Amino acid sequence: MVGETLRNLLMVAWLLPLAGFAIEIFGGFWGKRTSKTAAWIAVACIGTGFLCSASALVLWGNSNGWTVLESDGHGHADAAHTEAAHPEPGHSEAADSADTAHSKQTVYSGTLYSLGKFGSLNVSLDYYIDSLTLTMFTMVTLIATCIHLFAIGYMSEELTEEYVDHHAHLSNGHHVHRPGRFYRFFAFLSLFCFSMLGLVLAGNIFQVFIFWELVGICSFLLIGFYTERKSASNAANKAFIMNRVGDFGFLIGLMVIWTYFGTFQFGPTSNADGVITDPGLFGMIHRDAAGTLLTDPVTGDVAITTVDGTPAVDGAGQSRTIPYSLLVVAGLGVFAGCIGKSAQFPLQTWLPDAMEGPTPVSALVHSATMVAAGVYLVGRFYPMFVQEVLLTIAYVGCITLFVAATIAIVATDIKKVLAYSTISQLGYMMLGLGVFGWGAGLFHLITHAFFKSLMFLCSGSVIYGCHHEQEMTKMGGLWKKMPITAFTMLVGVIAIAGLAIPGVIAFSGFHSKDAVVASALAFSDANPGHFLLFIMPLITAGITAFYMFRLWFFTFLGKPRDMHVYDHCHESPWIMTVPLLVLSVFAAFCAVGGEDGPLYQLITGDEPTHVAAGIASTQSVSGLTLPGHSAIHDVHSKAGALALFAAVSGTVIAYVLYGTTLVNLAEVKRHLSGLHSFLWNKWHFDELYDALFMKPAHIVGKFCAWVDKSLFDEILHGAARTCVIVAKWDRLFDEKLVDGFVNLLSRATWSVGDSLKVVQTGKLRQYVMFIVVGVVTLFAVLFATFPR
Amino acid sequence: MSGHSLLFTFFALATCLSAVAVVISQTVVRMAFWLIISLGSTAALFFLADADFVGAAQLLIYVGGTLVLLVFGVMLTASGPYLKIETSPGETIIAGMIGLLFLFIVYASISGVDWKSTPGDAVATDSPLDNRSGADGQTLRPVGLSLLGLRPDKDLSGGGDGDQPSTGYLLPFEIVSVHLLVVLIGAAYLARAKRTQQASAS
Amino acid sequence: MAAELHSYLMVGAVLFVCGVICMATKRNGIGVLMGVELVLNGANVNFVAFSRYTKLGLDGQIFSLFIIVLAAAEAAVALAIALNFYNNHLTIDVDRANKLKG
Amino acid sequence: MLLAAQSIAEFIDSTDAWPLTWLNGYGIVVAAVIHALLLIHIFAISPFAFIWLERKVSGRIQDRLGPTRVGGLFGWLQSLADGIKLIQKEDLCPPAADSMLFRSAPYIVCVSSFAAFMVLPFSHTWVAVAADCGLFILLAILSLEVFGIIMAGYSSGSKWSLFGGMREAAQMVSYEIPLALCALIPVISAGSLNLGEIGGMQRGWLSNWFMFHDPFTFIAFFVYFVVATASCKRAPFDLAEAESELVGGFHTEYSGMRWSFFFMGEYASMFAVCGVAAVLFLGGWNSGIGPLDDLLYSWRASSLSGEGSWAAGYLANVLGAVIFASKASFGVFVQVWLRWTLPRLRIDQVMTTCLKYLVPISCFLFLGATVWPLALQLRTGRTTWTAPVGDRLSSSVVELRAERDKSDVAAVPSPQAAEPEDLKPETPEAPAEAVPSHAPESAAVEPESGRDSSGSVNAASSEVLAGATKKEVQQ
Repeated sequence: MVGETLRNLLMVAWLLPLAGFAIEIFGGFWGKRTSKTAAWIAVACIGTGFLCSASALVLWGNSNGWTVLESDGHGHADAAHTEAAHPEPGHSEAADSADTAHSKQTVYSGTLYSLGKFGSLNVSLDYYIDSLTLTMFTMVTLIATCIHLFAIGYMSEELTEEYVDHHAHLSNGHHVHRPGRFYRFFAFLSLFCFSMLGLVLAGNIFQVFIFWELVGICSFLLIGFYTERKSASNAANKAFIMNRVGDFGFLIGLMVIWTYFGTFQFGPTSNADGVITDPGLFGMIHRDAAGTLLTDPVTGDVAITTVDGTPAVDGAGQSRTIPYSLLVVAGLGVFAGCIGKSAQFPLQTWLPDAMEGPTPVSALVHSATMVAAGVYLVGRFYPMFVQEVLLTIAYVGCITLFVAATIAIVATDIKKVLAYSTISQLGYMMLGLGVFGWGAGLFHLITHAFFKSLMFLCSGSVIYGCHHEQEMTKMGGLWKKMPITAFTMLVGVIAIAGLAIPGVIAFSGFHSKDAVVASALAFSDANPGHFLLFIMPLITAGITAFYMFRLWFFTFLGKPRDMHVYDHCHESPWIMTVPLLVLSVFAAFCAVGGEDGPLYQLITGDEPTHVAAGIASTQSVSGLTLPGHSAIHDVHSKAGALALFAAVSGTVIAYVLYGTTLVNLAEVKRHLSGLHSFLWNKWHFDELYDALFMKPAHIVGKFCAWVDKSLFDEILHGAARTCVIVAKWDRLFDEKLVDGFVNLLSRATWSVGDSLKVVQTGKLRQYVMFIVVGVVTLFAVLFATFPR
Repeated sequence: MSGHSLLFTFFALATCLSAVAVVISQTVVRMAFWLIISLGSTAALFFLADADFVGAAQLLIYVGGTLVLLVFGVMLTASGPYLKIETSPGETIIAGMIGLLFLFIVYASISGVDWKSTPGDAVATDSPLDNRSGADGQTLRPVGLSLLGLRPDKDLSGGGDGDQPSTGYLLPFEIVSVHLLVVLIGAAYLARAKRTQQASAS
Repeated sequence: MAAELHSYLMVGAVLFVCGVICMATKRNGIGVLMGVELVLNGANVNFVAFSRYTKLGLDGQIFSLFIIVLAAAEAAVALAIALNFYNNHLTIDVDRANKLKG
Repeated sequence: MLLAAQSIAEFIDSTDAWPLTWLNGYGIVVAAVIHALLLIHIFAISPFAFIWLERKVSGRIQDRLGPTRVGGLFGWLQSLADGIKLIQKEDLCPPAADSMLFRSAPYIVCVSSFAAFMVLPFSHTWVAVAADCGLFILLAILSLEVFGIIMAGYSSGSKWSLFGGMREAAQMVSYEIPLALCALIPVISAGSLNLGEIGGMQRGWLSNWFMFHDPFTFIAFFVYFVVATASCKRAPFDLAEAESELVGGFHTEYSGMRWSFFFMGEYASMFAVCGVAAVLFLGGWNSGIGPLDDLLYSWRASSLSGEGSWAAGYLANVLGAVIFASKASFGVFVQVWLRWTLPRLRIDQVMTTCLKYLVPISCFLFLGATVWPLALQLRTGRTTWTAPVGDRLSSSVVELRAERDKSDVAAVPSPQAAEPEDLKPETPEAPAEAVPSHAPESAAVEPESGRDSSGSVNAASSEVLAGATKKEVQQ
């Protein structure tokens, strides 16, 4: 029953934005573009969704007695945790009904609607509800509600019949005049919410893919919202194409999974009697208590298991296996999709360009939710990843976080800074997941969503207040003009920088980044060869603090650099500031308690089985040692201290450089001009891609054009010329010979008729006479010929 | 000379002379007059030839119908009283000569046939229309039956020259009926077309 | 009998020839029509005579009946044509109707 | 045949029982004499009587006496006196006239009117020409009259005459259609165009008259009378000679005897159409009283067979002629009555009446009369209410059967040897192959006989019928 209620609540929360989208996009009946009806419908939909999600969360917690929140402490987490929170994969209502009293059911899965069955492929809309799902639902709907509210204020300029776009120019130099698109914006936002929630709720990997694409489309629509601006439409295209590259890998992964597992579903499938017929993907990969994969004794391939953990056999009696290498390929494929979606190295370049969209879009789509979908999928699909894949994830995240952070140092566009910061933080999450810090990565996902959306909204507020001025070099001293914005922004900056007074107060970023860094430290301790995985995030923690405070100092402190901007600057209306305040509360305190706090416990409530204990190197194929909870806990305080130190250093440096006038910034820039320009040009990634892909494509294209022009065209022209010559001869033949014959005939006919027409006198009486004379002659001839 | 041949001579002469008069007359109405005499006399000849019904039909349709129609035509197309459209004398003479030649040829062919000795005993010794089936001009009933598809005057039961059953003249009768209807409509249309043209023109 | 048949045929011949000459000499369209009537009557006389004096029997009478009926139809149509002709040319002279002259 | 008055001639030639046997072989002469006498004395004088009648009637209608001087109190010699006066008048011919046509036109009118009497029977077998298609010939001859009028109108060289002639032509040609249709309705009931035969069928009580044969003939009588009045160009249809419009119409330019010929022709045709009405609708020479008719017929039969006195037969025929003449004269009287009672129509009204009303009505009546026997048979099993036609046909079938039985006793006919002329039809019981394959269908005769006989019986019965009617006519 609980499962059904949960399912229904989440379905309502999921489908309401779709209904809102339909009403907003098709219900043109409110007609006037100055009406805010669309916005309020969207807010109502997503707000109701938030209430549903929250009540679902509460219901879920009540049903299992909040066992996940019972903090066991990290030291003795293993036994109790694994058993209580992790019954066998493929936990279902029916299977669990007779389960032990201390182990309440926490995972619910099933089918919402079966789309069709093609052979053995069962395509359906499934749901998979566990603690992660519920947390994500609540987070997404909460943030989305805030951002919707904010957007009502931010997008109010669109509430007009004739909107003048100052950034788009016609060929004659005039600005583009177009009708306002207020309702369209909110329709797209609703569609996006629907897609994102569907992705989170999805119960099979194929469904995830569908909503994955839907999210991409919404992103495309929202980035290209100012479609008249060439930069906006280019950015939209870039985002979409970059995602396609990642999705290509995703599709490969899907094919491998389908070929070997024959199902897409995460959870088990049960028939009408409640008997489990299909264990689902997570049930097919079985790990023993030490985290070792069950392998086929003959071939050494990874065995695919049935519901009860024994190796499955196919119809021919052969046991079903999957080669280990293909398991790696499948994992890498799925992760490729995540790279694209979460803007990881090397596909990270689309995200800064995506800042062309309206700022609420940047806040919602490109910081809090959509880009987080990649991280979420890695977390969701965690049981399928083997160690090689995890290592790849870790390194990709490591590279990304460092590269993005360095670029953020020199960026001057306020939104670009935040964009690179987002990439960098996503790198942190990937790193955390890659180094076996499953809970840490997802923990950072949640906290980052709050404080990054807060900061984006703050930047939106600044931009709105400064009349769409985004360059930090023209700001400064805005503290007095917009105090609420400045204050809430400061909360966000402190949160992301990871500053804290240990034991007294710590904002959310401190806890989550701490967890990630601790996982990395544990990992590098266990595998000394991979020390970079700890060094880089540690350094980057300092860089993060540096560029975030640089942003805040640049914007709100100091003297106004551009008096024009300063004079016209003002604080945003309440509809924009209230979401800021709400979010700032969450940004500050959502992670209270750190890894013993409720949020972390909630997230890790349904942690994959093998995570808690870790995997020893002897059990690992590649020889890696994956740290368990206890290992991480051992190094936690050490890592926390190091990270805090780095952050404080970064903060101090930033203050010295930007908060005071002690250092001549131009001098510094001149000294480090090479580095600066390298960073300014974003590590020359765009140039690299240009040289790697665009130029070869151009060269091939030119060659093809040359072949076409000088080879095929010549052949064709020759054929045409031959035809013309032949036709000329043909024409001569036709005109002289055939026509001549026909004309001769007609002339002969004409002359004969001409000579005969004399007989046609046109006189009736003469005709009669002719007849009579003819008859007489005829009879005379007859009589003469046949005499009696 | 029996009464019958006397009458025949009288009416034959009337017929032929009136016909010649038709040719000679210059006025159309006089032509019509002589034509009436000629056709009426022909009807009398039909009566003499025991063809009562044909004679009556000749009177009713030809004399009473067709000729009245012709006179109508004369009156409607006359642009003055006693309209005369003269033919040149040369033409008349040539036509007369050729006509005489034609008559001679026809006479030669008529008299050239030996009606008694033609194969199949073409000339009956007496009228094939014997007493029962309509002698003395009582041919109304046989003609009517023929038009309905019955042939009381023919021996077609198999004793004659063939077994083929006779169908009479039912089909031609129907065809002629439809033909008459078509002519009626067609003539009405022809006479009407001009008026509508004028109406549209004006 | 043969003599009488002969006389009838001669009457028919005279009618026929008169009709033909009438058609050939009359310039009046109605006159031409009358010639046609005479020609048809000549044929009629022959048919009736054959009906009376040969084994042709009733067939001759019925043929002449059909001829009479068709002559009436022909007269009606020809008269309509003549009226149209008169309407177009304001004359009934058939010599004027030479548009088909070669 | 036309003038030979063959029926009378044959009658005289073939009678043996008569005292007049010395006349055998000279029948044609006697017949010619009788014919001439009839034509001159009765038909030619009757118009004079009608002219007198018209003057008297019109006088009475107009509340005056009419002619009173010549010939005593009733002025019955007035017409003769007029005739003498007209003969004396100068015979004028206008210079603009086409004299040949002008002079011959009255003859055409007069001759065609009087020639109609040739086929009109006055009593049983009292007819100049007992033609099988008598009615047809009569209508054909009457239709010739219009020619004379057109000629007169056209050749007078006067516009009044021309107008009158044209009007008359249009009117008469139009009215011929309903006239013929109405005349055909009793013909349908009778199944014959022979006027003598039609008259003979209406013997017996009044209900045997064709006027009372069925509703359609009843209406047809009145329609016929109206149309006949119009075709005689009598008022109210006398547009051809409307003196108020056209002076005198087609006879404006005529005078003297030629003028009177038109009127003699007119009155003759009046009598002719009324005579036709009498024969077709009003029982002809039959009195309408059953016993009296039977008595008269028995006189005729006995005199014919030589058993009774010839005088009785002759008397019977004279009585019949008187009855017929009085019926026809009454018709003429009614026409005269109408002339002085009703106003004249306009010419377009005359044409409208004919083409828009009388022709459709006649067509409807014709159709109804055709369907009537069928409908009646479905309801009652016989094709007529009262009229003798059905009975006559039935009795002829009975006779035929008796005859056939006799011949069956005599010899069994073989199909090959059977001649159609033999009047020996196949028995219905004969094997199917014995029936001639060309057997005509039963449509040839009335349904009574066709109902219970095979096709060959039908053919034979029609033959018998033809023979019987002919016999009767020759009686």
